[in-house]
Amino acid sequence: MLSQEHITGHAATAIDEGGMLTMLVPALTILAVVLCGLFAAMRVKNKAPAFVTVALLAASFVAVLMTYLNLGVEKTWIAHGFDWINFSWSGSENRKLTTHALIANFSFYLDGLTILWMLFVTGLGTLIALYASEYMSHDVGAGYCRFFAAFSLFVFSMACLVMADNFLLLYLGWEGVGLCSYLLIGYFYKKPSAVAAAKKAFIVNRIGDLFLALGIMLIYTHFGSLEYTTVFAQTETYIEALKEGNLEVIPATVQLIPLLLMGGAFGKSAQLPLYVWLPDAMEGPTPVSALIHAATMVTAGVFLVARTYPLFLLSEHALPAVAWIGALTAFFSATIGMAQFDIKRIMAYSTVSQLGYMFCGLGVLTSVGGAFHVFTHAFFKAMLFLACGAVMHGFAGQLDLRKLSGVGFMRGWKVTTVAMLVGCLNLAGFPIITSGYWSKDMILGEAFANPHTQAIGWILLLTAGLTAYYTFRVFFRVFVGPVQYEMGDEHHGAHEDAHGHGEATHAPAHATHATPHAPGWAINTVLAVLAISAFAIIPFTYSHGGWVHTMIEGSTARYEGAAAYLGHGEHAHGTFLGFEAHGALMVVSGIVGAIGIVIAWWLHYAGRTTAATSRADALLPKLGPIPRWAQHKWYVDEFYDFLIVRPLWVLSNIFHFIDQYIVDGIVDLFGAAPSLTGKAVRPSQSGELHSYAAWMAGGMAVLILIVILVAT
Amino acid sequence: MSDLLTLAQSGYPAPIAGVTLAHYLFVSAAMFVLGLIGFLTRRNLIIMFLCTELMFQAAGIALVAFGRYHLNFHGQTFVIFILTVAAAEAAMALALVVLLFRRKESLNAEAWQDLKG
Amino acid sequence: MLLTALILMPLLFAGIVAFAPARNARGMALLGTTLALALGAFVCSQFDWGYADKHQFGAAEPFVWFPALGLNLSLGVDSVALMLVLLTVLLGPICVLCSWTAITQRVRTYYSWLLVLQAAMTGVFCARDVIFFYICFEFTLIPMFILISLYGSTNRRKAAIKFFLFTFTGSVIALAGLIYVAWYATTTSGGRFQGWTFDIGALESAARTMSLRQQSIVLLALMAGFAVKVPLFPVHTWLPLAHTEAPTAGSVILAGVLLKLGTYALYRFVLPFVPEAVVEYAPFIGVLCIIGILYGGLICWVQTDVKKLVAYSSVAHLGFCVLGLFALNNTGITGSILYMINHGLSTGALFLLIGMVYERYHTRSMKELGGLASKMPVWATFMVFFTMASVGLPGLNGFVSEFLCLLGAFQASSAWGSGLWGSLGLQPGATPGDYGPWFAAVAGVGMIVAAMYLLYMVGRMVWGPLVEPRSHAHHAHGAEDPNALPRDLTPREIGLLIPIAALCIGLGIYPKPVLDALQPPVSRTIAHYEQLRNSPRLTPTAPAEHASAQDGEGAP
Amino acid sequence: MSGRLAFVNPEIALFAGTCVVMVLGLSRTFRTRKASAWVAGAAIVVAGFLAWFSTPSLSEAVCPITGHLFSEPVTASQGQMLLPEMVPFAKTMIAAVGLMLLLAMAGTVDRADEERIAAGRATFDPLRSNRAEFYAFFLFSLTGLMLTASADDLIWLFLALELTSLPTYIMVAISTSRNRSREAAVKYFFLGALGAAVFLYGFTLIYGGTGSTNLNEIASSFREHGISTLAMAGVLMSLLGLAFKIAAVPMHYYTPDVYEGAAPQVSGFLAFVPKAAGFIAILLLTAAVGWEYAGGAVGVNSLMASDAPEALRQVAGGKQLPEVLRLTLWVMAALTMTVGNVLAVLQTSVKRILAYSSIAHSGYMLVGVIAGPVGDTFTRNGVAAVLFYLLAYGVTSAGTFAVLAALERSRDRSGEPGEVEHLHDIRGLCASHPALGWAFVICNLSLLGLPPLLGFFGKLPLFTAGIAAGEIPLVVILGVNSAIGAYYYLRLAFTPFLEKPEDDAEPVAAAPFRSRAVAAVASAAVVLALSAFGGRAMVMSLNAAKYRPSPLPLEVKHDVNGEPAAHDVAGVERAPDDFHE
Repeated sequence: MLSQEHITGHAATAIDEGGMLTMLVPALTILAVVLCGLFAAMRVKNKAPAFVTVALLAASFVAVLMTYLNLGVEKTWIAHGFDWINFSWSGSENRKLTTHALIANFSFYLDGLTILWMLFVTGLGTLIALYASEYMSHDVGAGYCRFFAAFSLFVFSMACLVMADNFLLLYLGWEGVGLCSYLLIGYFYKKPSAVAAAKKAFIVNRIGDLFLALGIMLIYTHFGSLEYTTVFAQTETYIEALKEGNLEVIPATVQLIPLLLMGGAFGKSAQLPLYVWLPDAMEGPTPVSALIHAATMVTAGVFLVARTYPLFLLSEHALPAVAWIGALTAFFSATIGMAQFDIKRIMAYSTVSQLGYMFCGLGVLTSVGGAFHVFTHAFFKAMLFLACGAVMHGFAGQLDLRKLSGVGFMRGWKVTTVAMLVGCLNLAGFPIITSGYWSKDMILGEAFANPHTQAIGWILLLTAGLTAYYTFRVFFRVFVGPVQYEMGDEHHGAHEDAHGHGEATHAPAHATHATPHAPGWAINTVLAVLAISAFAIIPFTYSHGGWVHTMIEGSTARYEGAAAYLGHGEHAHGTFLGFEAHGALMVVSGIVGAIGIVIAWWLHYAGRTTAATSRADALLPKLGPIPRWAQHKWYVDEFYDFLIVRPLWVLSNIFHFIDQYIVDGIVDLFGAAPSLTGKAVRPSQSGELHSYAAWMAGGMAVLILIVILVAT
Repeated sequence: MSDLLTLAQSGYPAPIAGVTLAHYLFVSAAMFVLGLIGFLTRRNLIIMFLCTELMFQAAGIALVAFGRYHLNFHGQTFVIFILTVAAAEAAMALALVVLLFRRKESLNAEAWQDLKG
Repeated sequence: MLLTALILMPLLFAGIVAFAPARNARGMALLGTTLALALGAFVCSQFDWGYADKHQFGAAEPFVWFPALGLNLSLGVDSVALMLVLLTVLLGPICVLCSWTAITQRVRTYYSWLLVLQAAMTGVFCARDVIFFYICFEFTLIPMFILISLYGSTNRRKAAIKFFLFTFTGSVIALAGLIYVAWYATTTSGGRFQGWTFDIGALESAARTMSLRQQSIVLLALMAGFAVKVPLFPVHTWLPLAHTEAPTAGSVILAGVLLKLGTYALYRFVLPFVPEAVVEYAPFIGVLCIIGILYGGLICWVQTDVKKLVAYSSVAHLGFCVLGLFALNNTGITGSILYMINHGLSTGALFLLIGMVYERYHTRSMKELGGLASKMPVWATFMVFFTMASVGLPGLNGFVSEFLCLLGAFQASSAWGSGLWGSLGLQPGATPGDYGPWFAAVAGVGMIVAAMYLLYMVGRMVWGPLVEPRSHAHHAHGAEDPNALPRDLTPREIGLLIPIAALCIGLGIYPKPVLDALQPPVSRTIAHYEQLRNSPRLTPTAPAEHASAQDGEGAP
Repeated sequence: MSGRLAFVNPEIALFAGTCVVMVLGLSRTFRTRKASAWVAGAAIVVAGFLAWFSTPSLSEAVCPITGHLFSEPVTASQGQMLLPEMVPFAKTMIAAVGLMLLLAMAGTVDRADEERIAAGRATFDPLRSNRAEFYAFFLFSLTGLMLTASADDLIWLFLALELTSLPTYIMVAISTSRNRSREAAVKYFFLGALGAAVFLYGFTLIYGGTGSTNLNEIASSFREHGISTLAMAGVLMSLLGLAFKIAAVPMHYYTPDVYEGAAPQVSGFLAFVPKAAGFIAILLLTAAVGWEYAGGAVGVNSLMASDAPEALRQVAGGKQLPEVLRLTLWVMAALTMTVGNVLAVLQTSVKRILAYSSIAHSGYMLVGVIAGPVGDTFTRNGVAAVLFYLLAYGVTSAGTFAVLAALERSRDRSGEPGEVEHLHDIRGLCASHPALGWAFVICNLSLLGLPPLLGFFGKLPLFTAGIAAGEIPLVVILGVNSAIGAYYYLRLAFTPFLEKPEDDAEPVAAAPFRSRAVAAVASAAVVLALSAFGGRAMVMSLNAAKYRPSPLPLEVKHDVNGEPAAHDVAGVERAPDDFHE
């Protein structure tokens, strides 16, 4: 598929002034953070933070775009910012002087993959910031600044993550986005559930981060460097050796690296078994869910795998593991998504599910498919979230699909509804006219095209049907049907009190939102732009990735060809029930999607008269406890709680007890030993002359006895 | 112990046949131990003091015997001083006992055990 | 001269504060510490970074205190000591400022002892003589004892006594170990030293010729003293108590500098003096560190007293620090030294923040406090910031050191290059040692635990619905107390947090100058170990030749 | 003969002073009576001066301090030759500490009488006055102590020890008019007599085993003929008897009761004078035996592995007391410091704490005795460590007890002013009596051994000498005991500073004798001064500890360079900064 040169020739790297333009991205975003901080300090009570943020993010987008246009994607460029963790020392090994260094600079590594990611991160970031300027307007004041500061910081971190030229800077971005995610999930900090969700997100991510950190350490230990260029240059030699059939030439350490990196990727991208934080993360404001927890941050894991693709190729288990976990996650979370009532949570599970697709794409050796799906998903999932957010915003936090119906027929909700429909079609993979269809199909086809991953293909196909069902379940319940609604019981903005009297503001806030209010210009604009672009990107990406393909063929995809030599599977020899896989799947996946939509129509739209009930309700009892289990997320949270959190809590208490009474007790015992000994000796000081004399005589006798016994 | 045996066998000169240094030392040791036992068992302050005198004089006997054995006068000289010191101590002891008796009308050593612990 | 001035300056001001009118005490103390800070900055500017492993500023002829004892007042700092001195002088004014309104009783006593404490701590880092080091090391106990037992909270006497006796007992045994080394140096020097010497450099070269058994005994003795101070796992229990009871400035100094005396002593004495024993026992010490990291961390998680939580977190954090130190490679030791500074900054700042809340609410219980973000947004911002620094968030200072410590432990394994860890490939990042990936992985779990307890703390204190102590709320709604502090932080409080925050960011995103400056001394320490590995000790049958061979290159 | 008398010049001065004091104290005029104290002080100063400048050195025919050359050659019969340089140092130290103790003694026995006379309720009755005797006894005891230091014969040693002790029995008895003092005296006297009988018998056996009472001759007998069992038993008994003087286990029982019963200034006297006498006597005896014996079963350097470098083993091996004595002293030292400390921890009475702690300090010093004067440096010379520690402890404990003496509570029924008893009584002392309070704090921190105070520099050579002698376990025990000691010393040191007096507490007033406070403050000042500039004292104690293992034959040769005699064993060389350099 790719020419030999692509595989063997290590892409040239160069340092160029043009690349320095990308340094504007972290600079501008940090500037935005600082400005928002200043606004907070100055107690600015208008929308200035939002507009500053939007402007600076737009500028970042332009900077990335300019870089792309200037440099192209044929070569890899290094843009050096400044030395971060960078030191060297000399030592001696076997009497030879050696020099070592640990270099992790604040430098950017620019190639197609990087720029692709940066384009949609900054682009979507700008749009969603614009959306948020209206969405968050009820919080104008301190909270507003906080929101946009964290938002900008997120883009900064994401830029570091994506553009890093070494693993440590990637790790900086990695944890940085985790921090922003924490801050933004916990934005409504008075809500205990939000605080808990934020904490959960951070901690679960940290588990993944630990694996990533260990992977990075292993990389450094093995390769002696953290910089991509050095590491990849060495992997080239391994790949060369592999192509000559020397499978045993790859050390076990190297084979372990991708497994560890995978741990990090699964944490950040919410895959089994670390996906549990993402649904809870919906406690955050919706723009956050859209940008961070749907479009960008959660794809960091995918990015990581794509970035370190050559390393993954070196282990025969790594990519299959990625594919299998992705497939299982996709299916598993789709089943949960089918049974939820909270529309944002449904979208969250669908994100988890779609991320599974992306990993599958990478796992079945179509990194183009993976990246393509990331790209399309970013647009339509952001759009779906933003549409849901508009609903939530308008209905005072109402998210229960049983309490909303026919929103699309209400005044002012047209744009939202259309956007929602476009998003749903994309997610469901409606054939031909949606970009989601093309990207998902690419993964499906590739899965079937490989005879070893047929099972994965079937799982994904089934999941595609489920996806179509639950997506349109939301659409049919909420946006069409009879007009009925029930307002939410909260106004999240009320938590941020501009006056400093937190207790007093609930009631009036509730009163002002007794009726729904339709989204304003900013929300509508953003939704419209996204809806259009969801279609607009089709020509760029149509069939086998198109533009996306050209973007990453120089970086990640060029290794796919090498995979053929690695025993990862005979490329393109698998079939779908005897038909050519890609061609057949174009048809089949379209049909499966359509079936899902039809079932959703039948169960949730046809003949529905109220918001709360539908035909599906009648069906539920026949399925036994399964819907209830699915609705309770298969009790995974409870399982984790029971298996990990509680034992740990008990253990901590035991430790605390041990520390107080045993460790400290022993210490205190040592401390008490003198006085205890003293108490034992004290009776000899009876105050009586004769007893003293007797003790003295006896003591002398004993002493002499000891001396005679020991010394002679 | 071999030294003692040697000493005992080579006692020179023997004023009384068969009485060697060892005999003197035995007497001396016995006196010392008797004095110690008396000190530990008696409660009367004066008797206790006399017991310490007994121990002093036990040393005196041994010194004289050793002096005779070594054929020099260090031992005898020492004894003179011991006697003097013993006299001084006796004077002090009596004064002290009188002082104590005035306070408690008793010579029992057990009357004085307020300080302890 | 500069270093002498750096030690004498606080002492001088301690005298002034003790006899000046009480109302001027805090001002004079601030002046003294600020001058010391300025002097510290000047020392820093005069330091020749090109020779960072040389001990600089020492007088050519050190003042001989007790010639009969071989005791000199010799001073000198290499870059490691200088960094810690800078940390000390930086925390000086901060401690004075954070006590500004909190201390109202016996003000002169408080500030003068605070200044004495600073002088003693500076002395520890500047000392080039073992006994002088020990004198300063021990003398820090007295001011701290007084600060805790006069200005602490309810259980202060017990805490102060425990603190004193615990560390005193350990360090007396450490003294015995150091004297043993000095004695050894004399007996094997062939009369080169007139009398005895306690010069660290001279002892360093002599001590390394000790037999493994002797080294082990010395290691045991030194660890008895310094592990208590650090504190390592089984001997840490004085720390939570002392921290909880100490006044804010006391906690800041305790966490910021006093604990570093232990790690610094490990770096200064244990590593260079007894390399063979260190190599022998490093796995054991590593295990203790890891137990400390996990055990301490989990205990934090179930605390209700926020100060105790942070105190236990120090146990966990210093576990990382010592783990890195005993990884015995450049990354590990560099990380460890950086950790000393970083922990001093971030944990010190956390104690400051807790102290500020305590000053307002007079409670540290997380049951009575919650959701303070809505009442004290500025405080909350700083709290979250320093928590993140403490968690080890990249971009802030904690990360660099924590990662380097873990990386050091990860690299340090003799298993690299054989067996599972890749017999085929070259592993340029591996160093010899006994730790390896498993140590790093298990210790790394501490990163997760750290996130658990610190976010638990932030979740209780900063986020969530507002909870205030009942008595306080009642009081606040009642009569207006004109002396009451404003609700959120005052400019003074913000002012003393900002430098720390700036340093946290600075060391987080541009640690390079510090890292570079640390390399010469660290490499010098490592060189002992490389030498040891390249030329293992001659057989015990010929120790005399070996000793004399070593003698040639001994003494400064 | 004048050369011989030169050894006892200080004692002669003291004795002359004593005679004058005894007479002056009987005077009917108050001023004359009062002058007795001044005369006593002058006698001590003169004695110290004489000790400092005129005591001949025995290894050189020169005074070690001034370098003055004595006309008459000093011969063997004129003094003990084992630790010849100890004499001037010890006597000077005795005079210095004695002067401080004297200051604290003001008004001890005659206060009530003088008050009555001043109030006109009584007239002076020489028969009833104790004043003269008290000061005389004080001087007698010091004389005995100085004589102990210059003893070269067992008889002399015995007499000197008795002269030291006997006056102290009386001083305890009359120090207050309370029953407690009487009780203290009776215990002290009777148990003291028992102890004296024991070491007397020990001396007898030594004489029996060697045929001489002269220490030099005993020493050479030991070296020529070995130590017979008889003699060894004698040395052992002597050490046990002398353990009473230094209050070492198992002869320590009297200590707390006597210290508590006596007036504090007298307790301070007891903490130094008998202890110094005991240690000097022990050093003389152990020096006669010598430290040149090979290690036994428990052995020097039991921790020292066979893989130690050769040079180290050479240095470490074969320098210790005979195993019997070493073990005795080892066990005694370990038990003494432990028992003293653990019992002190339990006490609440200030005087009792100090009493027990004084037991512990004896245990510390025994480490130095065990280590012995083997090394040529202060850090390795155990005898020098003991001597310096005696100085440090003497000054510091004098200061501590002087503070107690300078304070009083309200009078009890008998009209006697109450003493500072309980720890409560010294609460807030730093606020109410700053000078006394801080003196107390400083002295106690020094006793704790807190660097950089004098006590630390006293303990440090014990550590170093102990380690150099291979007594590592004992040094660790010493270290642990210092830590135990820290517990009660912290209480003592910080109760005056940190604690506030209870509201209903009876206030503590300063006693109406300024000299007691002067003694306290002066002691604290000396502690501080020695902490900073004690180097000279260390060198002097090192010179004083110069040990000549084989004193006979006794021709003291001097070559033109003034180099020491040829038979100095290796390792017992001159201190680095001896005056010859």
